[in-house]
Amino acid sequence: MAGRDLTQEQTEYRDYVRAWLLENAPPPPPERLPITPIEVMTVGQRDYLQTWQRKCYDAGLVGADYPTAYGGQGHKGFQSIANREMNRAGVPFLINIVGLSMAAPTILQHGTEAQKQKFIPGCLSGEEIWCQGFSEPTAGSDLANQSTSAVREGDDWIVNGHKVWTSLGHFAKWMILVTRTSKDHKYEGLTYFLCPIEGHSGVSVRPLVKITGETGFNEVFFDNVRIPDAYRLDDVGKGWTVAMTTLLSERGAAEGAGSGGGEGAGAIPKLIELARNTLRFGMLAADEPVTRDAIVQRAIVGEGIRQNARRARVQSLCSHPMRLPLQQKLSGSEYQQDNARLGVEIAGAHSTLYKLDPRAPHAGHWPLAYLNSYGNTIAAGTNEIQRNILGERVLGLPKSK
Amino acid sequence: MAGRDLTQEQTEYRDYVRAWLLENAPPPPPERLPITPIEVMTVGQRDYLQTWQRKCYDAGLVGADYPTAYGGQGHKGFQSIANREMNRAGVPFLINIVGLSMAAPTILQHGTEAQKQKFIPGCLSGEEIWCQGFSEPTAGSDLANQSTSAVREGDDWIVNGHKVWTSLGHFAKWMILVTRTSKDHKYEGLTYFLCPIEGHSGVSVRPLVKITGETGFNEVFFDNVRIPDAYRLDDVGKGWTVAMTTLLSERGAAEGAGSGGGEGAGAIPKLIELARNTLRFGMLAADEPVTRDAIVQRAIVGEGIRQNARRARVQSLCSHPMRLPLQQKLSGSEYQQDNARLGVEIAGAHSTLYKLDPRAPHAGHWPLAYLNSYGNTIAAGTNEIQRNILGERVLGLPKSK
Amino acid sequence: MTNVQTVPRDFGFGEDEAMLRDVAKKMLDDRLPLEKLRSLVADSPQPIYEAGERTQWDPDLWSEIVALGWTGLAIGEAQGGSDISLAGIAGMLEEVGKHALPSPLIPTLSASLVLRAAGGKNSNQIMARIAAGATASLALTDERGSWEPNDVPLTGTEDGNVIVLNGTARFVQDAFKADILIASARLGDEIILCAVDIDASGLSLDADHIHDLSRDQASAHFSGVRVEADSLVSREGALVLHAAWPGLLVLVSADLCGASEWLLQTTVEYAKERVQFDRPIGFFQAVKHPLVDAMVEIDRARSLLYNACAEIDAGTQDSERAARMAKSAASDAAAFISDRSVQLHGGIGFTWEYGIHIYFKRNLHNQTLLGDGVYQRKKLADIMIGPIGASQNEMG
Amino acid sequence: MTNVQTVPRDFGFGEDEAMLRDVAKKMLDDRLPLEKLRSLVADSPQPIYEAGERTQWDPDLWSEIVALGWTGLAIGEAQGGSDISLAGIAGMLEEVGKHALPSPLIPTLSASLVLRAAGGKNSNQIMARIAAGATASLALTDERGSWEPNDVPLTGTEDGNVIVLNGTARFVQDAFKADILIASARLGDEIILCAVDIDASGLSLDADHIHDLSRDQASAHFSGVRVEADSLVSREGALVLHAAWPGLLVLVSADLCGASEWLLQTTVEYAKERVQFDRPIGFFQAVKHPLVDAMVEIDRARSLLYNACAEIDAGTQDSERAARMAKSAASDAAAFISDRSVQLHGGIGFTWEYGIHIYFKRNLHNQTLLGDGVYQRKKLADIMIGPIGASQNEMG
Repeated sequence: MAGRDLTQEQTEYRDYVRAWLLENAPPPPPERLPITPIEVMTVGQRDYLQTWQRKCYDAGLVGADYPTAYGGQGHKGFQSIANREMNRAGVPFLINIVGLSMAAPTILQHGTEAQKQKFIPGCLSGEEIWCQGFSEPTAGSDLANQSTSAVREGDDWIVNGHKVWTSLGHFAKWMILVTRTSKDHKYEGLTYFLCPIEGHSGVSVRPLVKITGETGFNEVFFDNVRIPDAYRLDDVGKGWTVAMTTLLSERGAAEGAGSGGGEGAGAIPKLIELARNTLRFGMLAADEPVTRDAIVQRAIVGEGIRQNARRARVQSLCSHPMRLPLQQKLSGSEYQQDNARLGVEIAGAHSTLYKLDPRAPHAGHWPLAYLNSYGNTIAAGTNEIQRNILGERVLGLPKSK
Repeated sequence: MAGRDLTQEQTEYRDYVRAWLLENAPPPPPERLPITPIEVMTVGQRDYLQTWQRKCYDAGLVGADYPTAYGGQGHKGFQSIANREMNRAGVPFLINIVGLSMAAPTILQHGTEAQKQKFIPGCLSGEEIWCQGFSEPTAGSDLANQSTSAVREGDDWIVNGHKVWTSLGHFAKWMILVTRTSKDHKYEGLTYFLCPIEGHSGVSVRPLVKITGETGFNEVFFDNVRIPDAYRLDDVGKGWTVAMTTLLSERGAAEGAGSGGGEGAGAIPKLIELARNTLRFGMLAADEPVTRDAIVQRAIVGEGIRQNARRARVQSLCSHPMRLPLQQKLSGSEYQQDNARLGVEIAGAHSTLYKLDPRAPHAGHWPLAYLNSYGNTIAAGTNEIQRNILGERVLGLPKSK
Repeated sequence: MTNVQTVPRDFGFGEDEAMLRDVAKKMLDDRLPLEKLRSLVADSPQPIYEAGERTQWDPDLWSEIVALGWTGLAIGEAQGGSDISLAGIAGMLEEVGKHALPSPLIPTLSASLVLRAAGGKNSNQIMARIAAGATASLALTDERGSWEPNDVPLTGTEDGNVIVLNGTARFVQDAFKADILIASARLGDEIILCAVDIDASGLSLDADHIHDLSRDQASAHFSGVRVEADSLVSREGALVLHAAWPGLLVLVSADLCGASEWLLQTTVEYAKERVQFDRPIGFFQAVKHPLVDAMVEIDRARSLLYNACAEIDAGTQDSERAARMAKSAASDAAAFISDRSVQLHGGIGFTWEYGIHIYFKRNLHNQTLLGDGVYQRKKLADIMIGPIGASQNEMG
Repeated sequence: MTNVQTVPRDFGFGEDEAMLRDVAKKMLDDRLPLEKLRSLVADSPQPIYEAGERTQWDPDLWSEIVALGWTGLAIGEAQGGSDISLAGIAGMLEEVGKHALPSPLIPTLSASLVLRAAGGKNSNQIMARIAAGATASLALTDERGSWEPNDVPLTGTEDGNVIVLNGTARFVQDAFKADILIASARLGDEIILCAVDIDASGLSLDADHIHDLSRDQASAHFSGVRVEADSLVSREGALVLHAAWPGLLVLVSADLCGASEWLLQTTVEYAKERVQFDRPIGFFQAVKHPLVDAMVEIDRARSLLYNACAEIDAGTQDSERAARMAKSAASDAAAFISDRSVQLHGGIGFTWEYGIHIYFKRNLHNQTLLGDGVYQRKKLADIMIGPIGASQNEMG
């Protein structure tokens, strides 16, 4: 279904990417990879994925539309092609998801020339892994309710506080950090920093364990952490505005600097394969009409989400510029959750088995994917918040807060 | 399933009611009866149903647990038996639903001795049909937002305003009426009256047409309507409290003075009959597994609602006295709506046919029942309000208003 | 529309398509505002629901539509049509749905798609008549209301080079507005398609009494209707209908998407104005979130709709899958917003005066037309998973 | 429990039943508060999910439970049991579910119900052992995880009056806590039920690695296990299992109802305390209404549960229908509140430290055990509508 009415140049690029992905398919991972980057746990996984992203970057599959001055290729409309092809090829995902989908676009829009040159190349190559410092114990969905403080001291800022839900924090060199620089205004009291993490004095990262028993996200404590003012992104008091740029980029308003790969794309074929190899109610699940109906329901939603992304680029078929982009996180995360739940139901008694068990279908994918799916329906603004945002920004209904 | 561990007396009463209903099954109605009392449109329907209620009343099937001083039989635990038997027998419903389920219980709790003697007997016999004056154009769900005013003038009150959603208003002799007697307090500014309707000077009743094209509910306009103070129920400013008694009675907290009959009970057999006589996807709908699953889902909900009513009387299995009673209106109305929607789906192309069409399955029941089902999910506090009430009163969550 | 070409990334929805859609919007906004629609089809329930009369429509408005060439949109230029893409037609039909237009437009376009799939001299002549302003409808459904093209309602017998049709076609859409019926009949072991003029001798219409106020529906009784050779559209009816079917699904889906978007926006506006508990009800998440969920469903349905158009326009193998996905999503999205729009309007949404019910009933009718979501998914399962039983061998 | 009597209007849940339930509540509140449960089964994920060890349970607590006589509740007084109604057992098991008690209680009660349905001298002797404190579990499920009693996992062959069992029984619940297995095997064209001591020669257990932290599950390999005549429970296994099945469904449903009510109340408490946007999140209808919907589902499941108990206690024909309705409703209610409790807790609900996941996983396991909602409804359709094909003749 890919590659429609592309320019000559884009068609050549697509063919190049396809060929490259065929020739350069990575070796099997040393250990089972998680389903998404935010579940990367081990150094082995990290090294493998970092090497892979670097390889894609060198081949021009990442940052294709970014200015060459910041380590990109300076093209137009190439990245979405690369993303699609990486998805189709079913290669591993790009590990630096926070850097690519949040940090880079935000820095590109709000950063100084020096900041763009310093930070963006490492985002794209994956050499410098980024994490996000937005959530706090008392400010989960309520982003503006930040209490982590930053106080000016000469050319530096002194940061104290506590961030949670920090995916990739244990591997991150940098964090996009929202702090409170004034208690007088809820929104205008926020300021946005690019904060060193790895080995930075006063920063301690404590891994949190997920309901699956896996690690992958963290608490980060700031104890008189010193950040040079040169790492402040945009003006003091502009933190809320900058954070909105970040969240809109993440929610897919932009195609981002690169994405794709991972298991998401293949959910339906995987469900069908499961159904063809599982007995349910004395027949193959693939022959059981209620199961068939459920699988097709999932497939229709998935195709609808894919076609939304396509329609989002056809202006004359979009009544409101943010109507489709803002749905992406909501629909995508619930789509994955419902797929996994259905897989668990189809697997029946075998869904009780953990990935360690040799009899677990698809190496234990379904129950694990189901449990992990809540990471995506909760993180980066719960889906309840997503519905508020859509109701208020797109439908124009009064604010619920 | 009926008649479990009854007292000797109750068993005899049940047997008597059964026998009576067998011997006294009413003649076929002169015209098609609506599905519920709030849809009674024509004088023919009214006369037929009023005669039937009178007959049941004279036989002791209505008001069985009410004091003899107010026209009842003075028994204990008889009415629920009569209701169950009337349901089982599939006889017509009792037309004076507002009188039986709202007016009588409220007057019994808040009325003076004189009021009880004057008003309750006519509620029970059905000779005096009641309607409800709670909803206003600007106070649908927001009951406390009443603007219909009552001003004291000597021994009378002068009422001006506009009520909507008044089922049976066009046949009613009396209305339970909530008015505003003070603008200073939202809740304490309300007063509750028993207001004459039929032929009363200044009262005009205008039928509203429903989306089905049927009438059955009304607007009622009050133009300097004079009500004697003797018709005020409970103290001035107690209207909110009295109205709550009314709504709780209606929501089934009490078994009421009598109910039952009508089509509600037989929804599942009717769906199965439809499925056995409808081809769907080249096979009988009754053989189509997705349809079978859907019908059984409905049946489980229906049985669950019935068993809730049973469990509500077993105190040691109820954590909160209002937990089950307050669910009745929410669950019941959505149960009927979902049943009707499923019937429409099963009927397929034939669901396009209106009751006038000889080829319409079940004389056009399903699409008509579906459209009318919104009357019950909207009236007497929309189901959104029901969920607030349950969340706040039973679960103790903070008020949403 | 039948020769394979690459599927355009933008669904083939370009400037011409946008212009057609915008013209349709402006024209229907002017000529059929809600007030007009209500007085036209829902002035009083009595004539329709008690006296059993057919609902009104606006022949003058229809003449303008014909003059604008909408009836020829799906017809080749050689036959006097404008041969626009299905994507363009869908855009126009979304506006038709938004205005709940009572008209024979969709049945006529449906007939055109069948004739176009049939091709040949006879079909071209009939298409030329349609392009010139004749209206048409399909008579393909039997009493069971089966949506399988092979369950034909009529039987044919040959009498020289005349074919004689007998039987009754049910659920014929807007039959009383049609000049020509395209009927399917079994002739021996063939399925044939014939064009029959509505005034042909032996053909009589019997109006259905229906809920939907924005169309008519009828049973068409054929008793010894004689079809001349030049009215025989195809002797390969099964193939033709299979080829045309995705297009038929798309036409109804487009109407559903349009009507559903109207219900969404109308309910959103009401939620901004209606005040309860001292706030506009849209403040409450019990109102806001269902409306968001409805928007999400409608958007997926619209995207699937234009994808289906693009696949059909390109004549790809994927057309049926894409079209059934669109109809399934559009039917379910319509069911949900129809339900929420009555519920969230509260008392007023339940009244006849307020126009919501016109759209509610039009959607309810279109949801079942050509098969509801469950039916489409059953067909999709056969395509995507394989027929029941096909997987047996894979069980290791 | 087998002789038919009238079904009490109060489900037979009287003072004795209430007292048993209250004792269970108090005892488990004292001995297994959430803190204790977490340190017991979820101190660290490493041993279970990486080293593959079995989860811990509390044998001391179990001794107290045995001392309280819970293992003999379903056993007749002649065998030293207390022969309480299933309604009473369900009340106690709701408390067990609310505390996610890791123990062989439900498997042991399940075995008792099967033995009781079998009756006879051998069964009575085994029930006497159970009433005296022996634990048991059922070995009835094959590798496919079929919940049809006739799909037996083992084969038997006769050797004199000894029966030799071979094969592997899968998904044996809390096998590592059981002293006795009640296994089903095919012997010629009979289905037999045998009692096998866990240390019988030729019997070996293989632990499953499972998500649920509050139980163990195993494959039981039978290679030439010799069953003496006095351990043959029944030669009419199909009949016995059919008779016992509704009771087995009820036991799991009661646990589901209890665990789901715990999740509801825990999430409600969190929603009252957790402040976002300057309000407790329970203020927001996006939190409040799903919790209400969960309550409504749980209440219907509970009512269906006690109805099923009453029907089974009275030995009515309606037992299977009532029990499958209860399991379907309880499984679906559990799925919904498990989902909402993690979602509405937000970040913290996704963490290992916060106990929610223990209940989530226990529910997920119980939802599928003996068949999920879809499966129960499939069986119910056969009962209520008739087998597929049975309606053909009714088509006019």
